[in-house]
Formats: sequence, C-alpha cells, structure tokens
Amino acid sequence: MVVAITVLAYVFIPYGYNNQFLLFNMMMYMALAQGLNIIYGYTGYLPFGYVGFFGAGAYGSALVIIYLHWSPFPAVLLGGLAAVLVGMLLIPLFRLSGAYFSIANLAAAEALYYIIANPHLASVTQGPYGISLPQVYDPNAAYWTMLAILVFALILSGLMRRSRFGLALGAIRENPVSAEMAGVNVVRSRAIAWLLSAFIAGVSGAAFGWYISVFYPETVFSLSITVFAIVFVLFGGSGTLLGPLVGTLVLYGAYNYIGISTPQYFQLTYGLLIILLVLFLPSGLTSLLRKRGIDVP
Amino acid sequence: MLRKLVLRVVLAAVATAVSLGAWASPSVIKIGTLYASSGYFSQASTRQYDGLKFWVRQINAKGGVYVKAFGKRIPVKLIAYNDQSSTMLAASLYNRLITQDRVHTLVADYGSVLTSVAVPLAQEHRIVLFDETGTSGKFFRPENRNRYIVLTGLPTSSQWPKVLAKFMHSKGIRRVAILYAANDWSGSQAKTLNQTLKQDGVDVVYFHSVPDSTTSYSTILHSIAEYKPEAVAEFGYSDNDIAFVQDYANSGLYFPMVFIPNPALHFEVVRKAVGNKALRYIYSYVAPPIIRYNREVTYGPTLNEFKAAYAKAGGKNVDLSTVAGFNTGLIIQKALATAPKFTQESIRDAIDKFSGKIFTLDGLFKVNRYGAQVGEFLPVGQVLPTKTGVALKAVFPSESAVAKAVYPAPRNK
Amino acid sequence: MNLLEYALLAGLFYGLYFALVGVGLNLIFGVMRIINLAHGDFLMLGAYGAFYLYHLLGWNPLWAIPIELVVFLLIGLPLYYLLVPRLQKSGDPEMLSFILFFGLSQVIEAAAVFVFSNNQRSIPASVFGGAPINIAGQVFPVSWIVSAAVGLAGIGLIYAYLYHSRPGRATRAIMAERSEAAATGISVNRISALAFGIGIAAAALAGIFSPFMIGAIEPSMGIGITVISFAIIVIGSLGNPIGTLLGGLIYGEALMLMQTYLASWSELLPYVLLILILLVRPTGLLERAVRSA
Amino acid sequence: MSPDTEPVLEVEDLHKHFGGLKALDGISFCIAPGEILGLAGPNGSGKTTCINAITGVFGLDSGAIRFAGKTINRLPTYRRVRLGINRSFQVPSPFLGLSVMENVTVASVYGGNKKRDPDHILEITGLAQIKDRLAGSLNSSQQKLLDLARALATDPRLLLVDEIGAGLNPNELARMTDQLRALAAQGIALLVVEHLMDFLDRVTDRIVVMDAGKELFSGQLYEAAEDPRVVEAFLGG
Repeated sequence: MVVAITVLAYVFIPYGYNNQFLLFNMMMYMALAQGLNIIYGYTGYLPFGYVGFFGAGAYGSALVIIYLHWSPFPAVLLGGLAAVLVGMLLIPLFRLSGAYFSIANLAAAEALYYIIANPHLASVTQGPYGISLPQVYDPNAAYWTMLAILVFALILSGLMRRSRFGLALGAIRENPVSAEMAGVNVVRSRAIAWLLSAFIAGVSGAAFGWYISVFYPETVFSLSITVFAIVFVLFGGSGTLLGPLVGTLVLYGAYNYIGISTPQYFQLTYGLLIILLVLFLPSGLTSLLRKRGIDVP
Repeated sequence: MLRKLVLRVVLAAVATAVSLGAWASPSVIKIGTLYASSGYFSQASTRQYDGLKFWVRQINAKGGVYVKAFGKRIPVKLIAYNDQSSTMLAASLYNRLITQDRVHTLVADYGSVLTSVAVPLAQEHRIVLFDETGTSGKFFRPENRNRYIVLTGLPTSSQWPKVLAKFMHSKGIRRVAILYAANDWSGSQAKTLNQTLKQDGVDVVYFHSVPDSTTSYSTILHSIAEYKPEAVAEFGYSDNDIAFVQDYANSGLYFPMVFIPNPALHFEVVRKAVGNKALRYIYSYVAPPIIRYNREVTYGPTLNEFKAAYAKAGGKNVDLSTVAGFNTGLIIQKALATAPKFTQESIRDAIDKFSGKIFTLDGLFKVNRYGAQVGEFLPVGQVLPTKTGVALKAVFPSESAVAKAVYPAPRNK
Repeated sequence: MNLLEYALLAGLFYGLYFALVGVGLNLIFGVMRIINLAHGDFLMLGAYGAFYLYHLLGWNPLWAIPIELVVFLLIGLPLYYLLVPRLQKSGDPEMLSFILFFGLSQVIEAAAVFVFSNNQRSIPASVFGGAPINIAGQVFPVSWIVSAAVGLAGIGLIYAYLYHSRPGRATRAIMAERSEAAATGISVNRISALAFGIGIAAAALAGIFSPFMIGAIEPSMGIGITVISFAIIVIGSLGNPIGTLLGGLIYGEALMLMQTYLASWSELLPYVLLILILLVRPTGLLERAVRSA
Repeated sequence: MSPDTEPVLEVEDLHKHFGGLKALDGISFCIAPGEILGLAGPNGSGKTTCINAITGVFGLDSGAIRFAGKTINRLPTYRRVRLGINRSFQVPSPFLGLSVMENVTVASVYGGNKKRDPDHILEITGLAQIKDRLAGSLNSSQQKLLDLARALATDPRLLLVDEIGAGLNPNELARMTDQLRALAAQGIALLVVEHLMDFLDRVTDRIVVMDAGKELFSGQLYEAAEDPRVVEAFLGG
C-alpha cells in the first residue's frame, strides 16, 4: 500500500512538476532513510559514517563506467557491491557499542574520503579532480533507476518488519545477549542487516553519481548526507516503514521551500529540531500515532 | 520503457514550445543564477553575485538589455537562489531555474565545484551556461562536445601558472619547490607549473600535495627547506594560503621567492588574516581589479569607471569576484546585442563571432570552440611595501608591470 | 636527522597543545558518559572570543584566558541543567546524548555564521612578540611555545583539581561509580555541572590558541576538531582526563612525523588511529596502569 | 550405563581467568536428564561464570564441556541454544521493546525446535493473559517468568537457572519451585544456581558448593550444612 502510493507519486508527479532533480533527491533521501532505518531502526546501531557507502557506491560505479566502459545499470549494481565490500571491511566495528561504533564509523567514512581524494591515487580515482561521466549522461534513466531502488528499499524495510528476520533484529536491538539465548545468530543477522543497509546506500550513491554525472569527492562524501538521513529517520520515527518516508517528505520538502528563501535559518532550525526531538519525542512523529493506538506500518 | 517514451515525448513538446516561443518577444529576459550565502564558497560567491546584480541594475536603468532578435531593449529579471555552497542543493536549484523558471540565460555560481553540476544540465537542456569562474579544465574537453558553456572570466586554471613559470625562468631560478592542496583547482595549477618548469629546464626539487584541510605548514616548510629551493610555490584555497604564509613568517626559514595564488583573488581577506608584515614580498598572480584595464577597454566601462560607479551605488570592496560577476553581465549583453535570433544556438554562435574582438575591464575576451577562455592571462605580482601598508603590484611580464620585482626577497623583512 | 629532530620537537609542542584540546571532552565523558559532539564548536567560540578581543580592543590573547574561563564556565553550568539531567533519565543516554549534542553543534555553528559571518579570521602569530626561539638547535615560533605551555598548564590545573580538591575528589568518585557516589551523599548533579562547565571552558581555552596551532578560525571548524579530540582521548583512554596528555602527545608526534615524511596522507591520521585503537584496545593505552594506581 | 542415566552435561576441569583473577579454577561436575543439581557458593565464587562458560559467553582457558556426549567448547552461544542448552538470567533480560508474545516467538522460531507452540509455553508459565503487553511494562516477577518462558520456547534439554528465587515473595517462590520440579519431571536437566540454601533445599537433593572457582563440596544438601569448609566459606564470605 505504502509502496504503491509512493511509486504512483513518483511516476506521475514529473508530468505536472518539472524539477526532476528535486524529486530525484527526495527519492534518494527516502531510500537512504530506509537504508539507515534497517541498521539503526532495527538493530540500534547508528552509523554516523553512512555517507561512506554512498560515496563508495558513486565511485565504484563511476570507475567501472570510465575504465571498463560498463553500461550504467550493471555499474549501479556494482556500486552497491562496492558499498557492501566496504561494509564487510567495517564489520569488526560491531565489537564496539553505541556511540563508539558511530564515531568509528564516521572516522572510517572520512578515511575513505581522504583515500579517494588523495592525488597519489589520481590515476585510479581521479583524486581531487573529480569524476565526469558525459558518456552515460541520461537523467531520465537515472530517475527511473532511483525509483526502482526506492521500491527495493521500501519492500526490504517492509519485509523486515513482518518477517522472522525482522523479529530477530528487534531482539538484537533490545538485548543482544538474550537474543543469542533465543538462538539468534547475532553476529550474522547484524552483518546481513548492515550489508543490506550498505547496499542501499551504495546503489543510491551510484544512481546519484549517474544522475548528476559530474561530481567531486566532497560532493558524495558530504557529512550532510548522513545528517539529513538521520534527521529524517528520527523525525519520522525509526523502526517503522512509514516514519522515514514521512520524515523525508516533511523535512526535505520544508528544506526546499522554506530553506531556499531563508536558508540562513535552516541549519539553526535543524539543530534545534534535533535537540527538541531527543528531549521530547525520541521515537519520532509516528510514535504520536502509536500512542493513540493507531498501528503504524 | 513506455513511461520513458511518454516522458521523451513530453520533453520534446516542451522543447518545441520553448523554441517556438522564442520568436515572440518576452516581456522580460530572465537570467537565472545561484549564489552561496553560507558555507565554503560564500565569501567569493556573494561578491560575484553582487557584481552581476550591479550589472542588472545598471542595464535596467537604461531600460533593459538590447536584444537584436527583437530590435528593442527588454528589461532583465534576475532569478537567484541560494545554494549554501552545497553541490547537491545547487544541482536541484539549477534544475529549477531551467525547468520551472524557464530562464533564458543561465549563469553559474562561483568556482568549479558549484559550477560542475550545472555543466551537464545545461548541455542536456541545450541552454548556454555562462560560467563565471568555474575554471576546471574538464568542463571544456573537446570530447565533451559541449557547445553550451562559455567561460566568461579567467582562463582555465591549468593556464594560470604559465606566466609564473616564465618569470621564474627569467630570474634564473634553478630549483623550485611546489606544494599544493589536494583539490581540482590547486592541483591543476601545480601540475602545469611543474610541467612548464621542467620543459624550461628548471629543476622541480619538491612536488607534493597536502590534504585540502591542511592548516599547519611548519613541519612541511622545514622538509621543503631541506631541498634548498630558490622559489617555493604553494597552491591552495585561501585558508591554506593564510596558514602557509603565517607559518612561513614564523618559521625563521628563508626562501628567495614565495608564491601563493589567493592574494590575486581576494587580497584584503588574506591581508587581514595574516597581517602586512607576513605578506611582504610574497608573490601572487595579479588579476583585475588589481591589474587595471582602462586604456585597452573596448566594451563596457573601464575598471576605474566601474569602481567609481560601484562605489557610488554603495558597493564596497571590489575584488576579482565582483569584476567577474559584472563582466559576465557584459558578455551576456554583447551576446544578446549581436545574436540575430533569440535562440541558445544563435547566442552561442554570436559569442564565437565576437570572441577575441572585445576587451572588457576583465581583459581580452576570447573563447575557443568548447567555451574555454584563452584570451585572458594572469601576470605575476608581488606584495610590496607602500606608504600606508602593502599592495600587490604587477611585476611581470614587462608590458603589464607597474613595479619592479624585488628578487631575491630581503632577508630580514 | 635534522628534520627528524625538528619533527619530534614540533610534535612535543603540538602534543601538549592537543592534550588541552581533548581534555574537556574527556572530562565530560568520564563524569557523565556523554559524548559532547559540540566540543569543537565551543573551541571555535573560544577562538572567536580571542579574535574579537584582539581585533576590537587590541588585547593580547593571553588576556582572553581568564575572561573566557569565567564566561564559558558560566555558559556550561545552565546548559548542563537544561540538557543533561533530562537525558540521563532516558532509556539510552549515551546514544541519545550523542545525537542531541550533534544538534547543539549545528545550532552553534549556524549561530556563529550569523554573528561572525563566514569569513576566515586569524590572529597574527606575531602578537607574542618578535623572533622565533631557538631550542636544541631548532627554531620554533614563540606562539607554539606559548600554546604548548598553556596546554601543559591547563592539564596540570585539571590534575590538581581532580586530585587535590574536595569537588575534584567527588568528581573522581562519580567517574568510578556514579550510583555509589550518589549513595555516599555526593551531590552528583552539582559536581557534574561543574565538570561540564570546566570541560567547556577547557575547550574554549584551547580555542584561544587555535589560530596558531590549528589554522584560520571559521564557524564550520568544529566538527573536525571534535573528531580529532575524540581520537586523542580514545588513544589516551576514555574517561581518564590525565590520560589525554599521552593521547595528545602520541597524536602530535604522529602528525608531525607524517607531515615530514608522508605529508599527503597526514589527514588520514586521526581517523586511522581512532579506528585502530578502538578495535585493538577500546579501553585506551593507559587504562591498565591507571586502574592499578 | 543405560541411556537414561548417561549425563546430559559433563563439565571437566574448567579454568578461566580475567586479568589476575581466577574465576574458574578446575571445577568439574555432571548432570543427568531430569536431575536437579544445585550450585551454591558465596558471592563471587564463580557460579555465574560457570553458567556463562556453559552457554558460551566467553571461551575457556582450558577444560572441556560435553553436552549429550559432544564437546561444545568452541560452539557459539546460539548453536548451543539450538542443541538444547538455555538459561534464565539473574537480572531478567527480556526484550523490553517487544511484546510478551514476540519475546517467546523469537525463541521458538530461532531456538531450534518449531514444535514448541508459543501459546502453549505462555499457558504453562501463566503469561497467556498478558501476551500482548510490552515486556518493558511487566513487573519483575513477571519478567522472570518471561525469561523462563523464552528459555523453554527453545525446547531445552538443559536449563541453567541463575538466582531465580531472589526477590520473589513466598507465594511466588512456591509456584516457582513447583514449576522447576515439573520441568525436571519432563526430563529436563536443571542446574539451579542459588546462594539461598533454603530455596535449594526445596528443589534439589544434590548440590555442588563452589568457592574461588573451585569445588568445595559435592554431595547431599544435608551433608553440606554439616561440612565445616562449607560453613566457613559462607560465614567467612
């Protein structure tokens, strides 16, 4: 139901509304928010360096397009795999708890950024000079690809909520020791959620790189991408399918309509919003509905 | 696939409508641009935006810009959004300018990073992008086959250090150290200087990059000193330059020549941050307004006239970005005044026709087929003491020079 | 050889200074188990304070020290009561505080853009007077030596506070076991508020010298400094303010050696150090020794 | 030996140290199906460490743990759970954010044996009435029952019960005693860790008394009360 409405919206809005990139970004953030939700909402680990997967995906796909002349669709998938690879390298970080995990993950994303942007690797990654993909530029195709990614993310997230795997993740989030005592393979379940989450960010990054076709390392490793995704999830309510969608719709919409006329207030508003959310509504908008006994998908 | 087809048809219909509409004269000429009021590029971007705004005000005071295709003056409406130095937001806003506001002319924000996202968009939507200061070479590669971009101001950044290399050669400098921050703009200058010097037979004894965010150079300066260079060139953004010069001044080290690029772009910012003393005898490029094109100017106001008018209108602190913004307005003005048809293609062809034939306060305007600026060049300047403090003065080549270079720099400055 | 000596000495000065940069974050973490992600932003505010005192009133940055210590202590106390007790009642204070202070960091940064604009600012290093100083045959800027000395003094004062004053001893009791400290009649909130204020004041103090050691001041400098500080305190050992000294020194030396021999990779350093230490010894290098002491 | 009397669990000479502390120092014992073995000892004597070792929370320095004749030393916890080992926690640790039903369902789905119907488990533990409530909203004795229910949902052959009597009122204690006896009657082996002797007295005959990671005494409960070493350990501890 939620998925169907979303798809219909993104299929038909472009005919009436012209700023395709805004819609693209909206889809992208919805997918990223769902991806983040899979790891944060369902397992409780907050990856502050989530953008690292996004950047890995953008670069992974761009490099196979440039050097191996892949066509964009397989390249986007490869971008997802590149992010999964990075995710695998970071699995040892799960030995850390809570905020340590978050900070270490942030450090890892920054390290990846500095490696890619390093001029010594310019012959491989183009270093600080950035990527340009005029040969495959096709924003319409990238738009539909992003929609497919969003649908994938929504279905995945929806399945998580209903399936036994989602239940296991919930158990891990609540208490990893007891989860193990319930027979859940904590390490493997968490790793699967982590890699799925990385994959979504990776393909999103790859589609984004394809859509804009010219980008610099700082564009696709910008910390603000993580921040947006986190705020959208928190605002809407983590651990639900609807929460991140609503969060993105409301806040990203506001960002584009209020934010552009008076942007100087925006960072301030976002910051205050985060503070107020944590203090007064730590489970997000959807928790208001749930408190009234309304079941939120 | 069907949807894609439908979308294509719709797009084509829109494009047809736009080009048909091109024959009817619009009530205003819509110029769309972006600026950054916050973030990394805000300082230069707002100046550049101010320059463009000033041009709009001036031209509207005359009743609008003359459009040859309609044989009359039409008022200009500037539609500008704030991208906050974010490429992601910028991409969305360029999109909005093109697809929703349907601007007639698209002007990029400051610098290569914020320009980058507009380049493919403009090409896709077949609208000429007036690129003010996005000097990255990759926008202008022949293989892009992109006719929809024109670099109105400075040459591509890789061209900048060519005169610098000649200067070093002319002073008999044999050993040069090059240090650069890892970004497109700095890296391409460093690369060119390295290659040009090597062709001239000058030894590049040190050629290294540092991360973009480096702000502590003392240790690096000591490593450089080990190679005993006669000249050190550091390429970076202004905070790199500021830290580099400060650390050099405090290091107790001495090099006969030290070069940094940013005083040419915003001299006062650098001077205020590091103080007069540290900046003395440092070399940089010189560009308008420091280099004053007055006699040579064949189109638009001379630099002195511009400065006077700008000050009268309440503007202050004219720097290169201000001039670049204003100059873009001039190029648009000339293009509309000469293009026989009011279409993007006609405008672009008109630009090719007057390319190389007009000289503005920003220098000779000359672009190649792919829009890269090849007319302007950047002389070498040096920060020299004056009665009231310090000033950056052109010292090379001789036809641009207003002062004589002090080389080697005095030891106990 | 000459270069190596220079790098090692420079690393020493940097290390002492960076210990001061990190110590406030560590004190707050040790007492409240809260990661103050706005740490770097308080440092930035301290830097602007010194900048304006210098540029508007012509005051030497050294005068900024007493003023800022008082001002930031006074900012820290109410901020504590506003945010922290409420957080600690929640289900997951460590994670939520992490997000909350991130929000605070955004607010401070945005407000700083309003008030100070985006222009990069700096204080000329010549404010501490003349010629560079010659140490062991190497020449160093005076500003480095002053910054390092203040860094050392700052750590020393915090040591004295923790080990030789009554509230300091109570602070250590809370660090060891919060609930038991409360049971013995220590006013946990008051002592924590004080530690919070001191932590923020220490960040501001480090900020005064940031133009000489870190680079130009700008509103967005905070988050990067927070990450570096975090690396330093993790190396030294989390929750142990004195361990920060070791963390700072290791970071300073490593940074200078990297800059000398592998400059283009030096930016990776804090991140790689942080990940390695977290994975290999999450308790930090000093933990064992301090526990038995 | 007939299959019935073959021990379901054998621990042999377990050693584990943390830093300078010897938490387990050569403890050995075994339990037969349907048997209830008490594990007593003063605080810090290594009882809970013993449970953690058997469930695989950490690796051992040396020693062997055999379950149904198979050495399980190196298996991760969830594999041991699926083989049929489970426990309750000293401080009950249900999944606070999940409902009672979900708590039990997770265990019955992942714990290895799907034949255990969650509803049935809730019935026998007396939680059926509150199955839709969040575990976080239960009181502590209900949480203890839920902990037990979660363990039972994995169809265990060996149940390690850690200080389950603490904090229960006499009524609840009596019910818990019956419950444990009933489980043993079904053939489940129980290791009941308790430092309260009188609770042990009601559920078991045979006990092992630990001190400083070692076995101090092994035999009948009434004998233990007369053993001077045991008396000293409890009074001195």
